[in-house]
Amino acid sequence: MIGLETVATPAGLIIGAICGLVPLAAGVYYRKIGVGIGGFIACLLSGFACGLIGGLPMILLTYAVVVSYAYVNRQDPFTSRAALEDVSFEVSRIEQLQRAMANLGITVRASWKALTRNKAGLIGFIGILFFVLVTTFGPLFIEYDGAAHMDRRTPGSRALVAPPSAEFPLGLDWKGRDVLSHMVHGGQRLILTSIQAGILATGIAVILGSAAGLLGGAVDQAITTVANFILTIPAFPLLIVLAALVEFDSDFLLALLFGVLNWPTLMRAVRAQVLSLRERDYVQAAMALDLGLWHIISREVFPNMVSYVAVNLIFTIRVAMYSIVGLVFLGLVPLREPDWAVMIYTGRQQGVLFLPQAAGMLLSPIIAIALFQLSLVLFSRSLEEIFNPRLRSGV
Amino acid sequence: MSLDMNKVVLSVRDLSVSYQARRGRVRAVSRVSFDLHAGETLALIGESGCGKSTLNLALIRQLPKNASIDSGSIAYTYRDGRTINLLDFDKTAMRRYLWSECSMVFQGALNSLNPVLRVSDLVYETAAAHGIGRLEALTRALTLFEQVRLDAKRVFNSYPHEMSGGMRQRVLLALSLLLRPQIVIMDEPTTAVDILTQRSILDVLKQLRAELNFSVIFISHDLAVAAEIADTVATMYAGEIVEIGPVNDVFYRSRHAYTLSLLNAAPRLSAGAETLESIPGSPPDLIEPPPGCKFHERCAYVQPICRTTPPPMVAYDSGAGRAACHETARVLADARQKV
Amino acid sequence: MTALSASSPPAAQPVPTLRERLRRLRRSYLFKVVIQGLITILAVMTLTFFMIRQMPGNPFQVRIEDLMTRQGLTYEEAYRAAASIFNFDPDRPALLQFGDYIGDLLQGDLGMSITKTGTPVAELILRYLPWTLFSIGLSVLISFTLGTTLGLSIGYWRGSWFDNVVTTLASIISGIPDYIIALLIILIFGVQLEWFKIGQVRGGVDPTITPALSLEYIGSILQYAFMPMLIYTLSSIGTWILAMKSSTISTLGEDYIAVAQARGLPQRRILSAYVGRNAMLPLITRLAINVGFIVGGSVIIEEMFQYPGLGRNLYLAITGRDYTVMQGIFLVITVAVVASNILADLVIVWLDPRVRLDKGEEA
Amino acid sequence: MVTDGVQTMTTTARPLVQLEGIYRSFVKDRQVIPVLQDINLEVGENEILCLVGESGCGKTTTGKIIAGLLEPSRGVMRVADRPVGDYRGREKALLRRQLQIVHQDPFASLNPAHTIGDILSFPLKRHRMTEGGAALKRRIWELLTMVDLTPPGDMVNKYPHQLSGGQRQRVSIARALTVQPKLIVADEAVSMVDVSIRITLLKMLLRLRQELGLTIVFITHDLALAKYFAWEGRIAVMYLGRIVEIGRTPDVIAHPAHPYTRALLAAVPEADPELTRHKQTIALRSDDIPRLTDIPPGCAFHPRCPFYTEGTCDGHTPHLKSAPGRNQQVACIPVQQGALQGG
Repeated sequence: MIGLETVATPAGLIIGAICGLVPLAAGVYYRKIGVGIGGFIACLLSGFACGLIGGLPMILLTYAVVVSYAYVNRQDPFTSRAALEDVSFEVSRIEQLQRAMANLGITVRASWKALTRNKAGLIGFIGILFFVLVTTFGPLFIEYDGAAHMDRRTPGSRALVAPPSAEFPLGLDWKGRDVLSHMVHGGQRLILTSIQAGILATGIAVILGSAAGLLGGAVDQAITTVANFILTIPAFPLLIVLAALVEFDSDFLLALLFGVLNWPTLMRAVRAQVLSLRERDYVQAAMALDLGLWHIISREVFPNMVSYVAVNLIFTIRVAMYSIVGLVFLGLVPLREPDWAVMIYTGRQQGVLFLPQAAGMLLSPIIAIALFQLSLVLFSRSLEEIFNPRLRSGV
Repeated sequence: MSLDMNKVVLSVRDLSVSYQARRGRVRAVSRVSFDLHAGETLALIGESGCGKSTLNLALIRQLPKNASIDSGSIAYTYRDGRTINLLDFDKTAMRRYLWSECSMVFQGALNSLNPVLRVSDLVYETAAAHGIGRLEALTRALTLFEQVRLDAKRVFNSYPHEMSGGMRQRVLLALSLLLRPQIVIMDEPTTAVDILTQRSILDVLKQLRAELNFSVIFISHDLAVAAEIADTVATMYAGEIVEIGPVNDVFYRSRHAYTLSLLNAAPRLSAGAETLESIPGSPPDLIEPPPGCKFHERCAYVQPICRTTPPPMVAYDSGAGRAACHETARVLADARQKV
Repeated sequence: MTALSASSPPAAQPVPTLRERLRRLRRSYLFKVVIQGLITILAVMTLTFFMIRQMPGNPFQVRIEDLMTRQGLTYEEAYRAAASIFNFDPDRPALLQFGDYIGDLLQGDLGMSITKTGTPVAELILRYLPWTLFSIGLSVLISFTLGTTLGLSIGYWRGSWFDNVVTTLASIISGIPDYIIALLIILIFGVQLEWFKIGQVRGGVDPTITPALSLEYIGSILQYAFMPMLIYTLSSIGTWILAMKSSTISTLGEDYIAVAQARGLPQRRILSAYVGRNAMLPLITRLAINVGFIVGGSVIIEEMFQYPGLGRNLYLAITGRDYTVMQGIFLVITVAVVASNILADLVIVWLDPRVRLDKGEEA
Repeated sequence: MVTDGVQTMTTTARPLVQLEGIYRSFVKDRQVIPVLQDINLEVGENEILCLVGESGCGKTTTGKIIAGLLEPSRGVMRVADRPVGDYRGREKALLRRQLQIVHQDPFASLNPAHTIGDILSFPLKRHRMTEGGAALKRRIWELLTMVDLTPPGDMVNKYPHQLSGGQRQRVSIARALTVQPKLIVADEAVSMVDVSIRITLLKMLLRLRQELGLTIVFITHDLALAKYFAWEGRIAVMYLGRIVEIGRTPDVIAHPAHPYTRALLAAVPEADPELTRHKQTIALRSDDIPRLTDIPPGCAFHPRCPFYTEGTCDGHTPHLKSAPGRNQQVACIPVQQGALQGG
């Protein structure tokens, strides 16, 4: 989780810049300078945001994209129409690596194409990107305004809270603090915790679902029984009770708890998918060819489930955010500022819900959460296209 | 086989259908013309993707939204002698025409019946939609079920899932004749069923045709079934009818290279050891069809002219049959030699 | 086997033996499902019972401290006083407490509320339940009916402008949490535009009106329930629309639709008996799951509008550590979920002749 | 229940696979469905054996058992004279690979997520059939050429959805060939491809049999196709989980002995108008196939059989035996007693 929790640092900027040199050089070498510069910027930004953890994969991806452009027109002896005697099957290691890179790049480009083809998905992607960028890079530019400002009270008014103004674009909150700064600083943790919770729930569901589907018998029986049991207990009230039971000093614990309670629905779906995939002819053929259980899971079954799982991951992240904000809203987890959910909670607690001038303070986090959730929904539309091999291969 | 050659029930002229695909416009049916006489059974044979299903849907105007009829006419003659062009019909008129004048038997017997309705519901709702009373519908249905050799009373109150594939197919056959249409279109009615079931359906069909005297358009990829029940056979290739004629002419005196090649690729049970030849290559892309004869890339009789000029439809034997092939003479000679 | 055949020769006994009847009963679907449901309910009760008692902030200790500080009692005195108020002995092992609880439960006794001294839990639940049943039941009905109707029509006429508008709206609505919708409505329409008075939307009914079967009283109930119901409906209708649309589209691809059209059936018949009925089938199970979800999720909405239903009182019980009330409400919700699942199965059997309850008998 | 009266028809070649008293049942909705009952079968090396029958007769289950994808509930399967259960370790793994299957549906038999190159390289890599990248490519090239997918270089990077049905079946066959099998079960392998392409595929299978010494078990419901493909081999006709007739193809086709085989052959339409219209059909006493859960006692075909003899057919279960005046074996008591001539 180190990578996820790192905030943008100047050191990261240097790492990113160094990383970016690789695709830049490749771009110059393959005469695809525009793409090279794009790769440089991408590496710079992600290195800036997450240090090495963001920089290294970005080198790989952007370098692969640059290479794939150059590779398409390359004459490959294997794909030519030559006769058997004329074909040289010998390839060097470097060439193999290059080809792997090119394949990766083609996949990335195809995914990008699939993303841009679906307008709703693209809007969702841009929305997510917006929130990620604002909450990651925003804190560098906008200082956190944490102390109460009695001096900002407008003459004649009883409360400190104020509607948007030129100086404070989103207004002031009940302590007279800048809402914009809270918005910028208060989203990252909520988003990251939701993503963690979603990944945990999805991970548990996929592992248990695959196990139940592939192993069958007693394992299947046990997992299904537990799942049905959890499904019967209403998730949110149970989460409330557990929230009282567990002292949430760490976000990860909250995410884990959510994961433990929210895997059954997806598990059942994954199990059904595995069961149907297991009967497919190509899986039967793989069994006859004795390709091994691991091959069957990882190469035959899983690739055909990816889009389904990805869409469900997005859905689970949404539900996680719903639950986490809900818990904060009811005041059931320790409150830590700055946080979007805490803004809503305190807004309501301080009785400013019905003050018209408090709109900026309350509406900002509400609209932010609504928009982020909406972006997730829209983005999940694209995922199906991105992971579908039919559409992916159509570069 | 006594055909009333004077009465043409359905006359299709220059019918072209295309639909929009991702890559471009697919010309699924192009310039198809044929006549269907009263009491005649016309078999349309061809491989998958040759346009026979699209043609079928065009004949009942049930094409999907992305498809359109580009040109041509479909003239239908009522029992009273009135003739209309189906393409002029609006939705209501078309609804009234369907099933009462022209009904259908589809391929998938299980999926052709609504799983949540009883057979009796199907009968009553079909009758109601065309203004026939319940009692009348009941008597007609029970008679028809008897005729297709079903346990009429039991079947009448059954749900589709309670019947076997063969029974369902016979129910559909009976249902298609409920309103006494002049034409029944059958789309691969025996493809998904077993051999003995296919036999019983074919027998029932022959018997019903003799008793009720309706016309049949029989769509199939199975040459053997066509040979058994058709009066007239039309071969379709790449959206066109390339040969049409009396069944014996098409089977014994083929005039189109494609028809002959198809026949040469079909194994015969009674023939002992035989040498079969299949057609090389695969059907052409209907978005950008090849110039000239669409079959020339796979044809064993190909000549330079085939690559450039589409062959015209030429009638033989005073209009009994037609074929569109530049090499009719050589094909015919080979076909005669084979017999 | 020999013993059995000796004791009951088939010809001599036309009346089925007790054993035979029991076997039939054991095979019957309802019996099986009810037993499974009871086991599930028992398991949930067990889990919640012990979990709840692990929660920090024991109400007993709180009351003792309270009594000690307020009334100046000694610990022993306060302890005894509290024990007599709460009507339970905290020193008794949890396992025995659980045994007592289950024993009482079988006699229909849910125990006494801890914080609302002297009130039986059953009475409290009977007080809360109608509000929740009314508001959630009606909203689920409305959103399901409206959602499936809309979904059916946009699925049938897909690609039209109507489809595009409804689909876009539905995806937006379905993507936003219910309490966010509630807050948005309050803030935008209540506070900013002042279309309605926010002070009014608290509680279940205008307290000044005497409860009677009068128009005024019912009107007031409807007025107070309007906001929560609007939010339940809005937050779930999008999902129904989208689910029904996709189900409709896949149903439209079935052969029997094409056959129905070829049979010249009128459009309304095709829409209802063919597309609608078949597309609805997969949604019924989802509806059952949804009931449980909404009852659980109503906590925030009821708390927000101070609506006196189960959700809000569950929240109050949890924060006030009222063990018995919590336990009682969990029981009610679990029973509701189990019952709605059984109901969904029955409805499916009624709608889909292919599904039989006693699966062992048919091939 | 392997009865002592069973004789298995010996093939001329050395037997590769022997099935002895194989039973197989499935459980569905707590009901036991007996799919195979007492199957005795020998497949010789380099032989063509054709299993024909209608849907639900157990031909696919038999194929899966031969391919090692299903375990029999009862009975012994021998490969090269050793029971399959005796194979251990490396031998077992090798045996696993020697029996391969090609499925019916060209759209379902290839994983849509992998390219053709991937599909062929997985088994080659896993079983170290080739050494190094160059050899791997050479082998893929060879395999694709072997199944007439040319030019091979164009094929490797394609996804299954970019190929036609016939091409996909070729890939399936090439995939089965990667592990150098001795036997291939072709389960309705050509029934879903177009008429014009079927014969090419069958010819290719026959050629591969010649070149590689393959044994082919061909499963089909199409008798004409079975006749064409297995003219040099044998045909086994199955009905409701049993083999009712087995023998050399020309014998079974030209002189069918079992009433069921006769009915089947008589029912098949021919692509010859005069012939097919004057064909003598056999009227069955019932059109409905009994359910597998409700198989009639005695000969399973007796409720439909036009030559039904009361007392004999419904009382005794017939076993495969040679019949007087016949070259093939048949499971029909009247035929075995010489009562039914002709056919």
